[in-house]
Amino acid sequence: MLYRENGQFKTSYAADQQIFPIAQDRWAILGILVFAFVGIPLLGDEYLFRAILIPFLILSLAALGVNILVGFCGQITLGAGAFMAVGAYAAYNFHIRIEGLPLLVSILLGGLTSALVGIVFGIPSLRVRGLYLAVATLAAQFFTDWVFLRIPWFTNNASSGSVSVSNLQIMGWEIATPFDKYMFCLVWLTISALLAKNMTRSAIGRQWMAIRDMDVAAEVIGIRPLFAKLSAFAVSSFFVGTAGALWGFIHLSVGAGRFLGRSFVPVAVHGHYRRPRLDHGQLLRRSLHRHAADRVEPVSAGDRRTVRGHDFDGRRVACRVDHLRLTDHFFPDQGAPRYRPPVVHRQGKTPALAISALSRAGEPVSLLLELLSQTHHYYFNKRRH
Amino acid sequence: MSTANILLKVNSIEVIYNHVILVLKGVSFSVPEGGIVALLGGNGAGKTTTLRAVSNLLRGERGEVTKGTIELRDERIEALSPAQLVKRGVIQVMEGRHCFAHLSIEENLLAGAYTRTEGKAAIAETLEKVYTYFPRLKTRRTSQAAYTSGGEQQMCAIGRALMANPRMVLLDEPSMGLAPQIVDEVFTIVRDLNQKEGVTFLLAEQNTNMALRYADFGYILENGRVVMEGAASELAANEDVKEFYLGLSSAGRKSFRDVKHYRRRKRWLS
Amino acid sequence: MPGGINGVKIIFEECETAYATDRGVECYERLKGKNGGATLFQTLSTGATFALTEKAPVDKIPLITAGYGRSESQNGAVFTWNFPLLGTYWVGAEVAIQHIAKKLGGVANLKGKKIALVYHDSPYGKEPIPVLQELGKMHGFEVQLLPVAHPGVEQKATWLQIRQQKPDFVLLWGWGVMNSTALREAQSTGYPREKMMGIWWAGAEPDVKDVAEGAKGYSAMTLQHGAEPNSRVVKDVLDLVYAKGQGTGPKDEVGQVLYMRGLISAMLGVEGVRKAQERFGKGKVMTGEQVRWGLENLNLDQKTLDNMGFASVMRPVQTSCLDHMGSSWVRVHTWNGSKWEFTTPDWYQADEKLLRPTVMLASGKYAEEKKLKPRTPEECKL
Amino acid sequence: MGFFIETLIGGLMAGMLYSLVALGFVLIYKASGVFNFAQGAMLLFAALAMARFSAWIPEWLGIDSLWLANVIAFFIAGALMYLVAWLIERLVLRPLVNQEGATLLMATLGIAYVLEGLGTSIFGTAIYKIDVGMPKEPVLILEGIFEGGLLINKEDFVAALIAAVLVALLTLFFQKTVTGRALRAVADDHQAAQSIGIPLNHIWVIVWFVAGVVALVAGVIWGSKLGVQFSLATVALRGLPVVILGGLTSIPGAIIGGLIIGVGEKLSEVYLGPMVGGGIEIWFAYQLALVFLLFRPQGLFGEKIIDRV
Repeated sequence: MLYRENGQFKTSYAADQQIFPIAQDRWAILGILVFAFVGIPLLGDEYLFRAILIPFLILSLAALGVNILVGFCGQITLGAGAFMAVGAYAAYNFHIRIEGLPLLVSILLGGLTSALVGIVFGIPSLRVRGLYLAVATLAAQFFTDWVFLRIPWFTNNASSGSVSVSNLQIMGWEIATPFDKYMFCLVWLTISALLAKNMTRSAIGRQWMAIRDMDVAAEVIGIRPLFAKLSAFAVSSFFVGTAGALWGFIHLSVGAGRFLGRSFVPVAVHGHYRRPRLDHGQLLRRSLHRHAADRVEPVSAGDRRTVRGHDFDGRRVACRVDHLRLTDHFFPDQGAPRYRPPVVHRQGKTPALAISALSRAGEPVSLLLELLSQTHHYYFNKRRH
Repeated sequence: MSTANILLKVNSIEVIYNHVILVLKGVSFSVPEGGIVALLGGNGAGKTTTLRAVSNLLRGERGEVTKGTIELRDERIEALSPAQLVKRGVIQVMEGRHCFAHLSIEENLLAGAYTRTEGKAAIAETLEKVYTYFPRLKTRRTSQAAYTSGGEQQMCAIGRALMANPRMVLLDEPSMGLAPQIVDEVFTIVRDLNQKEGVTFLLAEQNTNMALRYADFGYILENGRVVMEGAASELAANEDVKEFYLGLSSAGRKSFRDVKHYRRRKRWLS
Repeated sequence: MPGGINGVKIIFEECETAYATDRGVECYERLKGKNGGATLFQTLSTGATFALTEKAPVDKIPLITAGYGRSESQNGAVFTWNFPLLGTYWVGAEVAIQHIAKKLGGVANLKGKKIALVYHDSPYGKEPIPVLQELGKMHGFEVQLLPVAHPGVEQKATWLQIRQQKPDFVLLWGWGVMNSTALREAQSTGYPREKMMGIWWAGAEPDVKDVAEGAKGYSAMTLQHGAEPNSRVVKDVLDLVYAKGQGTGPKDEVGQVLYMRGLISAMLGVEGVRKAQERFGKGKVMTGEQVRWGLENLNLDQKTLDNMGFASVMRPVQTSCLDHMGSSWVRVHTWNGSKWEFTTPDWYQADEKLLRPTVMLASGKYAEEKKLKPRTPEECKL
Repeated sequence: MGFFIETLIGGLMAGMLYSLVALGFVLIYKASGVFNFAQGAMLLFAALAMARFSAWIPEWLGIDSLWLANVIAFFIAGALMYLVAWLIERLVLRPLVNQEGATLLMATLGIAYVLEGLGTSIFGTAIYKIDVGMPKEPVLILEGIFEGGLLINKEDFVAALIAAVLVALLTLFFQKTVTGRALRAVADDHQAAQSIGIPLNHIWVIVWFVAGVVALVAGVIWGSKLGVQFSLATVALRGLPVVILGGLTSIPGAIIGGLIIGVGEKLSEVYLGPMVGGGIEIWFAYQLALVFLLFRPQGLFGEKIIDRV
């Protein structure tokens, strides 16, 4: 981290709840957007667009999806390639089987189909956790590969399993040149990122994070794991699916099932775990060169610090834990909550969290009160604006 | 405190996490051979960090001692690994017990003897000794640590540390999450060990009341600094300590909402 | 001797695709515009060929897929930019059945036989299926399909099935490590290697070398050439390139089956450009479109081939606008435990009368699907 | 009936080999809490080293005996695996101490790419062979009882035997030795182990080395079966359903899991495969593991995930 939020005080709920509460973040994002929309079109040549930037944008979109599932909901998945394939083939089938279906609708339908499939493959997550789940999601990968290879209907009986669509256009805008494709993907990614960011700031986003930090504890305070986990799977698969559809329509053809996707898994997952630590991140990026991981660098997931919950919301978790300890301290003889959830240790291990928690340690509110006030802040805020 | 028999001397250490977060801002204290010294203070005061700095477990947390010295019998120990420190007789019992959940109680204890090289007989002897101090552990010796109660786990953690035959034990919040009776039991055993085996204890506690009852000497930490020190009995009698750490004041119990309370407290935190 | 093709220097780029279609396509996209635009592509992968078949017409770049790729792309009227020169997998499959019939002592004896196809579960492996099924219907033998998932290191179940079903012959449409694994499994389940035949991708040295004696008796359909260490062109390569230390691969691989495949593919590309230059101007850089004309009008007779050093390596190739294949000759070679040997009689020719309708049907279907209008003979003359 | 038993035996023997691969995962996970995606790459690397050195050593030293060359090559490859373990500890695990499981998982992905790249650039990309004198020809037994007899693949049989012995040794090592207990202690709680003086770095080198040796043995067996080349690394994919079925932390789990997966996928491919077009064994193995997981989320023999709120 090059900067911190020290000294940036908020005086209203609105200021506290905005998308990027830290000024540097706002300016950085704005800068990147301006550069992407204005700078690159001025600088880039056709080769850059086609070979690097377009796949970069599409894989960023996939990484965004994986980020939601892994980073925000804590459900480790290795099946992203499968959902890309599902999205791609679904969008293709909608597009060719329904005469005159607009491109945008096809892609969205592809994403929705992928979301449905994602829910199905997300069901094991209700019981299976952690690395077991990660490996189990590979089942989705192998199964979808097999299905697309084996059932000719999905590929419109193309004996190779390879399909593609030509003459892409949206409301008269013919997406033909690499530049058009780049702009289309960029707009799509920007909107998706905004949607995702807002979703993670909302009630459902907080549910995901609670599940991530400790699902049993989240369940105890009334979050339904069924809804939270499956919604994360659905939303994640939607984004990954649209990425697959874009890959199939805009970038390349929808390749033979087996070869599509599998190599994106590390890229997409890597996209999320982009910088767990500088040296480690560099090691990964270098070694992932073959998978063109360099392309998944800056824009993608919006929030780079979610990996370990260092962000805005992660801080809250640490904070409410701290309140428990504080209560403990204020009522030493009353046997007030003495049993601290293990989450204390998990979060407490992150010194940054501990410190940020310190800055808030002034208000002695217990866990439930804090949660109530959180939701209250949220709704209060929403009503006012 | 006389300087003749100082076992551990910590001299204005500064600890920084992640290269940016300053947690200890010059903490100094010393522990005499055979004593029980308590580090007291609220959350985030730096008690655990201090203990970790001594036992060199900081590195795993991305923290480092950037200034000051830590001396064990006049030997600088900041650069040693935890394993080397254990061999020198200093061992930490971590906050939250940290038993090896899937090992049996006895395996937990035996694992504590990893650094010992005197052979099986000596280790078996120590094991018996631990069982005499913690008879409860003997009855649970074959059960998986994860399935024992919090108190048993705390005992297991302390017993495990004893298996290394230490001269000094750094005990981090032994009372955490335990029922008052169990806390009493644990502290009694700590005092026994101190008196009968001559083990030195450095104790970090939030439960000020309990800690001051058993310790000889205490330091109060706030915001990474030592703000007050003194013999345990003196501290327990101090008005400010009574109010801020024992929840008592001359006027009896008070609401924490009391504005004056905060104002007075502020002086401490500057 | 001037360098290049009539003095035009060749620039070539290569990508390691690890047989992954998406990487092949990515490579194509990356390179097609480089250095003023690519003149032609050699995909060396059936999967990539399928994916590029629709892109090539847009970019107007011919794809040379010598001995692999899409079998129905022989029909140049529909697949205007694909050139499966020297034969396709359908040719290979048809000859395999001819060879088996010969072993059995006549086509009539095929009746009631069981032939298993152990194939790489990919576009490549699936290519021969329609022709084999067609032939099965015609001659009354049964085709048993046994797909093997990529990369093919796990075939125990496949060979258990073979042991149970006891097919009379096994055709191997494998790739890479799948081939040697298949041969090893055949050995350890006791299936006679003499009854196994592979396509040329499964009939090169790396496929059998490490199985050595275990693969003895196994044979493969080469689309024309096999291992040709004694041919003049190989000697030329060794003298003119390797002797100067300019060789790129291991020297002992020169002249092996896969080396020859690459060499011939390169030669065909160069000859296509040369032919195009004859019409559009010698010493000029040819565009993709011009080279397509060249490739459609290739006429490498035996004399030309002999002059280039390909005597006894390959037979004449003559393409046309409607026939992008140019030759349907096949040889069968057999592994003797240490090297490939051609079986006698040497040459087989695929039955064009038999294959042509299948080609027309499949390509017609493709044209219909993609709403393409096949070229008429008149258009071809342009 | 004879065929069914043959399939069953084939599945069991294939399963034993899967177990060997799975064992590598289990060992490392148990002791360092890392789900090691680089296991396949380690296997490939070890097999490459073994294949190349067994070919080079007769050249260098002028040894005629294939047996001796193999033994020397095995030890050189073993030493290389020790070096790899040491480097991984030094360069990856140490800086990442105390990170979350997923972060470490990603790091092992990185290790996998580095090892694959390194292995092929040092040892070359051709297909090499390992010839340790495995019997190749099959034998037929019980010809009197079943028509046509039961076909036993001798190579698989020997391989299964080796795997079984290795597993037995490892179990003893983990349960009975001081180092084994320390390994298990580290597996449970890094920090606590550190606090009582168990040197983590040392333990990790040991455990990655042990996993490296397991990878080497598996690499020799698979390499002698399939030839040593790039896709040997994908063999590890067959080990994944095994570990989640058997439990990430259980050595017996890896064995039983391997047998179940081996038998399950062979039976499915042979009996169900033809109905749906074949090629189902890979995903069937994963689905099978998934079904088991639904009943026991920690795998058949995995240690119970213990949560207290």
